[in-house]
Amino acid sequence: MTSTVTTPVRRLNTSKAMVEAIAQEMRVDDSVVYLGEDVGSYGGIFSSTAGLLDEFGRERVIDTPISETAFIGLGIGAATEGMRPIVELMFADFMGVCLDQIYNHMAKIHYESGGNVKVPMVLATAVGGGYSDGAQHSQTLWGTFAHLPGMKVVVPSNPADAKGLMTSAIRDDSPVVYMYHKGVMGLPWMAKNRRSIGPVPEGEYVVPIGKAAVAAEGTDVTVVTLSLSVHHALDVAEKLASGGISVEVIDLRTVVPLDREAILESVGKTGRLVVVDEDYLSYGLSGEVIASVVETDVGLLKVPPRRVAIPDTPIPYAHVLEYAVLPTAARIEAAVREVMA
Amino acid sequence: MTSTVTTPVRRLNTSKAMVEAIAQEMRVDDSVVYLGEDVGSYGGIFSSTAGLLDEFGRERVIDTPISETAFIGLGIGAATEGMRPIVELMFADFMGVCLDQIYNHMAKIHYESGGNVKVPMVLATAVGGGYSDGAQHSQTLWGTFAHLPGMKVVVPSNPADAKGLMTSAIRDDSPVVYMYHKGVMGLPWMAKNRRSIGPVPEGEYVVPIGKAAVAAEGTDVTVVTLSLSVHHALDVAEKLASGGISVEVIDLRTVVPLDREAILESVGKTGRLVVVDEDYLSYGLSGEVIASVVETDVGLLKVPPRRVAIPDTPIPYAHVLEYAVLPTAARIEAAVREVMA
Amino acid sequence: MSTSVTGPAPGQDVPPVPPVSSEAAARRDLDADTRRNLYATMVLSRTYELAIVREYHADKGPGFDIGKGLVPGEMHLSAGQEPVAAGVCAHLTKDDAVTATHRPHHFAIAHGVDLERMTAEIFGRETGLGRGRGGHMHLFDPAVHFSCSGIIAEGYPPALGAAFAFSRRPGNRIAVAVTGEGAANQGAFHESLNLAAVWKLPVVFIVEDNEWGISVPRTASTAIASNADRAAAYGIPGERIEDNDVEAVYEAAGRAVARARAGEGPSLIEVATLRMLGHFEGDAQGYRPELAEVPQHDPIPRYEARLREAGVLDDAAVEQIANEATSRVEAAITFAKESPLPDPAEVLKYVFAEEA
Amino acid sequence: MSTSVTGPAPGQDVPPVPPVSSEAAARRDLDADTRRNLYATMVLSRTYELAIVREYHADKGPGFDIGKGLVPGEMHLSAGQEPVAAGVCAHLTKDDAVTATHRPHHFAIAHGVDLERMTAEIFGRETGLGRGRGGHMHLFDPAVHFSCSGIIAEGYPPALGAAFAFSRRPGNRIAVAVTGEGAANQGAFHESLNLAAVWKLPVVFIVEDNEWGISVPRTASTAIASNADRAAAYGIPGERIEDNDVEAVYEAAGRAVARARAGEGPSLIEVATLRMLGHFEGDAQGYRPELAEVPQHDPIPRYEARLREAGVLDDAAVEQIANEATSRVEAAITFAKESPLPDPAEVLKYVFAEEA
Ligand SMILES: Cc1ncc(C[n+]2csc(CCOP(=O)(O)OP(=O)(O)O)c2C)c(N)n1
Ligand SMILES: Cc1ncc(C[n+]2csc(CCOP(=O)(O)OP(=O)(O)O)c2C)c(N)n1
Ligand SMILES: [Mg+2]
Ligand SMILES: [Mg+2]
Repeated sequence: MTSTVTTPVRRLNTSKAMVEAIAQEMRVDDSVVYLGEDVGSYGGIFSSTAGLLDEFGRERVIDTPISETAFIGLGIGAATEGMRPIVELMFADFMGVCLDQIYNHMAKIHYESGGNVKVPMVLATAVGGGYSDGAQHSQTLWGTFAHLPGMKVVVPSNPADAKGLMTSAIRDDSPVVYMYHKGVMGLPWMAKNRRSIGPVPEGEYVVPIGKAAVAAEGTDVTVVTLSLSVHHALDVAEKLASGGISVEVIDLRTVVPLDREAILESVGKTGRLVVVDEDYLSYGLSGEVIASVVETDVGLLKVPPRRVAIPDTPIPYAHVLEYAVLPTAARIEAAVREVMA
Repeated sequence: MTSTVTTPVRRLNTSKAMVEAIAQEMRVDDSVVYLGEDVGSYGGIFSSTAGLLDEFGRERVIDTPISETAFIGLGIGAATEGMRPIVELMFADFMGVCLDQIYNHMAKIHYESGGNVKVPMVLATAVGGGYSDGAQHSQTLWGTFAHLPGMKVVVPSNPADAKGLMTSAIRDDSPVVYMYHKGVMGLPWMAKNRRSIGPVPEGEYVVPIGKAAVAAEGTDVTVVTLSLSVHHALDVAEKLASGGISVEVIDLRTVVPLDREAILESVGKTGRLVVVDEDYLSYGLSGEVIASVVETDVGLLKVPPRRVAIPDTPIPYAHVLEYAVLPTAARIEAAVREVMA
Repeated sequence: MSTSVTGPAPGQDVPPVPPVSSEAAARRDLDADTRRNLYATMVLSRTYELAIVREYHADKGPGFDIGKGLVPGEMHLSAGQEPVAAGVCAHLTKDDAVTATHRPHHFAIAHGVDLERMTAEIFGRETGLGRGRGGHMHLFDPAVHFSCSGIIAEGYPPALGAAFAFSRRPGNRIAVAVTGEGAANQGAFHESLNLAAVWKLPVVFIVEDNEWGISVPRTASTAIASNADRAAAYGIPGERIEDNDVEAVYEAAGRAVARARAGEGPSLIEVATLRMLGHFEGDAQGYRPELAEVPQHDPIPRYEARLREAGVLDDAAVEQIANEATSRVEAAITFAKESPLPDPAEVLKYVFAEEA
Repeated sequence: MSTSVTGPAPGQDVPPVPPVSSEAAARRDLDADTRRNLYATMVLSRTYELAIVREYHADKGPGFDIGKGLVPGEMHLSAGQEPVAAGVCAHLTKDDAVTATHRPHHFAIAHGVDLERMTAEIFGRETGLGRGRGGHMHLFDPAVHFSCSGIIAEGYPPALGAAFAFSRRPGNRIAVAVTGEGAANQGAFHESLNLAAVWKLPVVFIVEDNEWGISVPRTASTAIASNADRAAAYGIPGERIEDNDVEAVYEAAGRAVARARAGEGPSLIEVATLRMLGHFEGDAQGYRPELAEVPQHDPIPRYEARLREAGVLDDAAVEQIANEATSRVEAAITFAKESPLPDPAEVLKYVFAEEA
């Protein structure tokens, strides 16, 4: 992608980029610690902390018991006392055992205290399916987190954003849920799109929370998406470009706060909208994006928008079934063709 | 409302209507039990079980320890073994301590078992604010439950529906989340709209799950809403009728499965849509309703739809603040006038 | 006591409170100042709550509408449980953290939360601790590291975090976490005790056993007679104080606080206490067979009598303490009532921290 | 044992397993049939898992792609932990319920889950227990009341429900709930033990202590050395079995099952066992210092040697058991492989129960 002859930009996979941001912040701020299950010698089940233990030691990279309510709550208490903990929930699917700390405490304390108490904490969590991990280990659930007020929610799709959003998340004075898709981490043991490895700026690198990116410019149809689905959408955009359909891909990058302007700007240009969401279809992100468009201007859309999402089923285990519910490139392409028809 | 001269229809408040359905089902099916905190001698904090202990005894109306994960899970296990438990989560706000049992177990077992295991259980829970109970005791959260697949979600707004939907919920072979708004129960110790007392059919009475009701017919604008907000919407409809605006009020009654046809039928007639939702604005019910309309036909709406919902803040305690975020009649009226302008 | 308390390890920073065995404590009286302070804290808390009762019910009518009046919403009062808060908080400074429950006033007062701003919060005013956004179950006073929560047992985990932060800084600050006996059957209780024990965090866990979780008696919710016996499940000391005895609480808390300050880890203390009022105001307590006897177990007159007998209090002292309490409480209520309401136009503020 | 086991109350329906003291048990051998069956169950389970390892890794390459092949996804194997399942399930009939964990095969096999349909499920086939929708962490066989779950400790609460339902019907059916030692620090563990104890539900709680929760050793997660000591927190019997000893498990489970069937309530048994493989397949276990010694602690050859010495097994018997296991396992795998894949067009089925 972008590289110059003289100083080639390093290419990292997403997990290394994420870890780089954490390490940089830990070096300059010793109130940053990383807590979670298997984040120490294992380096994170999805390599979210690989190498951190070696550099920072057991006082700052800390394996916890399997007690999510206790250790997320611990992160909250430490944050209100001035630390900047990063706490990992191994899979977002496990939110059910600890959601109270997350949504009734982490997310509400600042408001309930009238702004007098801050909770500068990052809740890092792995999301997504595609490798037959079944109904309890494949969910993205960003719609659930985003619906509940008081936490920012960021969802990087590529290495550079993973680094830049992690830097922002750690520095933010509000709680930030940082959701990394296993399929974008670039893990050696999982199928991956080539986009999970990419150029990552050296040194301090910040991607602002709340700003979407135009991942591909286009004029005919807007695909609004996020996380791993960005990769698929870009694949589709490349494919269809040769067939004369110009697809603009908006990578939301942040779910809360939602960059509605970026969506409107693109749809204002194309008049056609496909929302691609690896979360459940109903009562979630795809509906919100569509509503945000029409409540601004009911004339923006020339044709009915299409949603490509998990069709309100638990995520099935068998590969053939799972790929029937995931937002695959094939489903995205079909939706784009439908709005172009 | 509807009553004949010869046999006057009794008028009950919503809590009595709900209890009547439970009692009727308990009489005919001894696998129906009611479990929860303070459901025995207290009769339910919001009178969801008043009188049941006296009739059915401690073996069937059972106070639990404050261990929601354990006793909701117990309900699940009992349901898979052929019982039809009704389990009460005292406030929906407490979902955070037990959501795993609800969304990863209750809701997914049937699917994961390929249809071989049924979970015929009712999760009854109180929702809603308006009486200064603060950020952890005033939420409706139906958007969260509805987003997660595998559970039906019903939300009665009046006594008759409370009875009919409870009957259906108990008899349903799938898990049903039954959300009763404290403000529709007709409690003597809480402000209430007159609509929380109304005619309730005697004997067996079934309201089908999945069917919305036209609570008021109108031709100019459709207000899609549910639960306590139906009362406010009807108040607004009555008020505006004299001013020449004809408001159709759709009471969703069921959130999962959503009766999209009823919405489309009404909007097809009026071309104007206001969604009134006491849940949080973003990533929830209001977006879903709007998206459902435009993804069917982008020309149905003549003007941008409006949403009256909690504006993505935790629910504040002070009365003046709480009523600034609640979907009050005043806010509904303003929204209706806006789409009519 | 189920487990004996180990003394501070040699060479460690030993805190001022000397670890005394409970037998020794039983033999000798506390000093008069400490006893007077314990009494005065209890009186202040009680005075406060009686004023809240008065204000709360002043304008709920006709009938009782929970959402009406200057103080709307649920109101959980701690009258009768003052010995727990007074005895525990006597060992704390304002640098120590306390996480309390839905029934928070006695701990807030004993720990020195700003009475005016707390009252303003309860009255939903802009001058309140939470600018009217929190309410009585959500009181946050960062000046004394106080917080509380309406979700039972979920106040335990954040206390671990305060302790975790403290343990990485100079000083030997500690955190105190409070729940009721009903809440001790919630998962967060177990997870918190285990985690604090594994990491030897400086936390003192308090269980207020008032025998009721709303309408459910302890025997219907808890498999064993004493939550102190649960301490053994985490290898930490556990003590149960019977009879709502403020001095016994003081002694036990002294040991637990000393242990925490010495870096030896958490302890668990359960206190048999008394919920004198309903679960919340408006609760008719029809479920409560012993209701008629409740007033005679009021710990404050009982303690007063004991201190009079011991010569620590006389009429003048009692009156002075009562008067001071009344004037502080009424000043706080006046402050609250005279404070401005929050501006509804600012309702969207404080969802997120303002950017620096 | 932390708590002595009380015998069945007089006049109650006494189950076939006699409650024997552990000393008595130690003195006398189990009968040969029981021992042979315990061994055979362990061998069947191990044979099954070795075949799964073979099939799982057969087509993950080049390299290792977890999502590839006939058996994709996470694969948690129980090799080394067979003594727990064999010893416990020997006391159950197919009318008793078992709720297992993310590491479920040994319990599924010992409890008599349909091997062919379980295998078909693991292969994601329409003939599978869940028609390919569940996978290896979500095996439901209602014929033998078996289920499992991938969320640790969350299998405990549904076991209470099965026990609750059973306790209201004729017969003395029970439920067995399983977790690992890591999961014993999750809130659901605590809530479930307390609730089962308060309601005297017929449940036997099993903790498999394989010393690891993925990469975290027991000492870093658990404040005490034996989870059996946590039973006292609920007033129920707790026993810890050392050394992965299938017969000791059998004896202890016999007592606990008898107690449950007699209506005396739950018990807790922790077994010191061995995770012979990685947490899941593909786990290189770099964190595990004792890795090299693991194979020599394999409980199956050890038990085989003991039974040979006792004259219960000889070459012929061992061979016969091995052959039977192999043929059942290979038949199941063949059944799975030859079964049709689910139809993607039916992916929306089974979200809700079909209407009657
Ligand atoms: C998780 C959760 N479940 C239920 C409730 C409702 N609730 C509030 S207080 C209470 C009783 C608490 O009893 P206990 O812990 O003994 O405290 P007490 O009220 O006696 O001080 C209950 C059930 C809650 N707030 N949070
Ligand atoms: C609530 C929850 N947290 C974390 C996980 C991830 N996880 C799966 S297995 C496991 C380790 C479990 O250890 P243990 O209970 O000892 O069982 P073992 O794997 O050793 O059999 C973890 C952390 C999970 N599945 N559920
Ligand atoms: Mg209590
Ligand atoms: Mg383990």
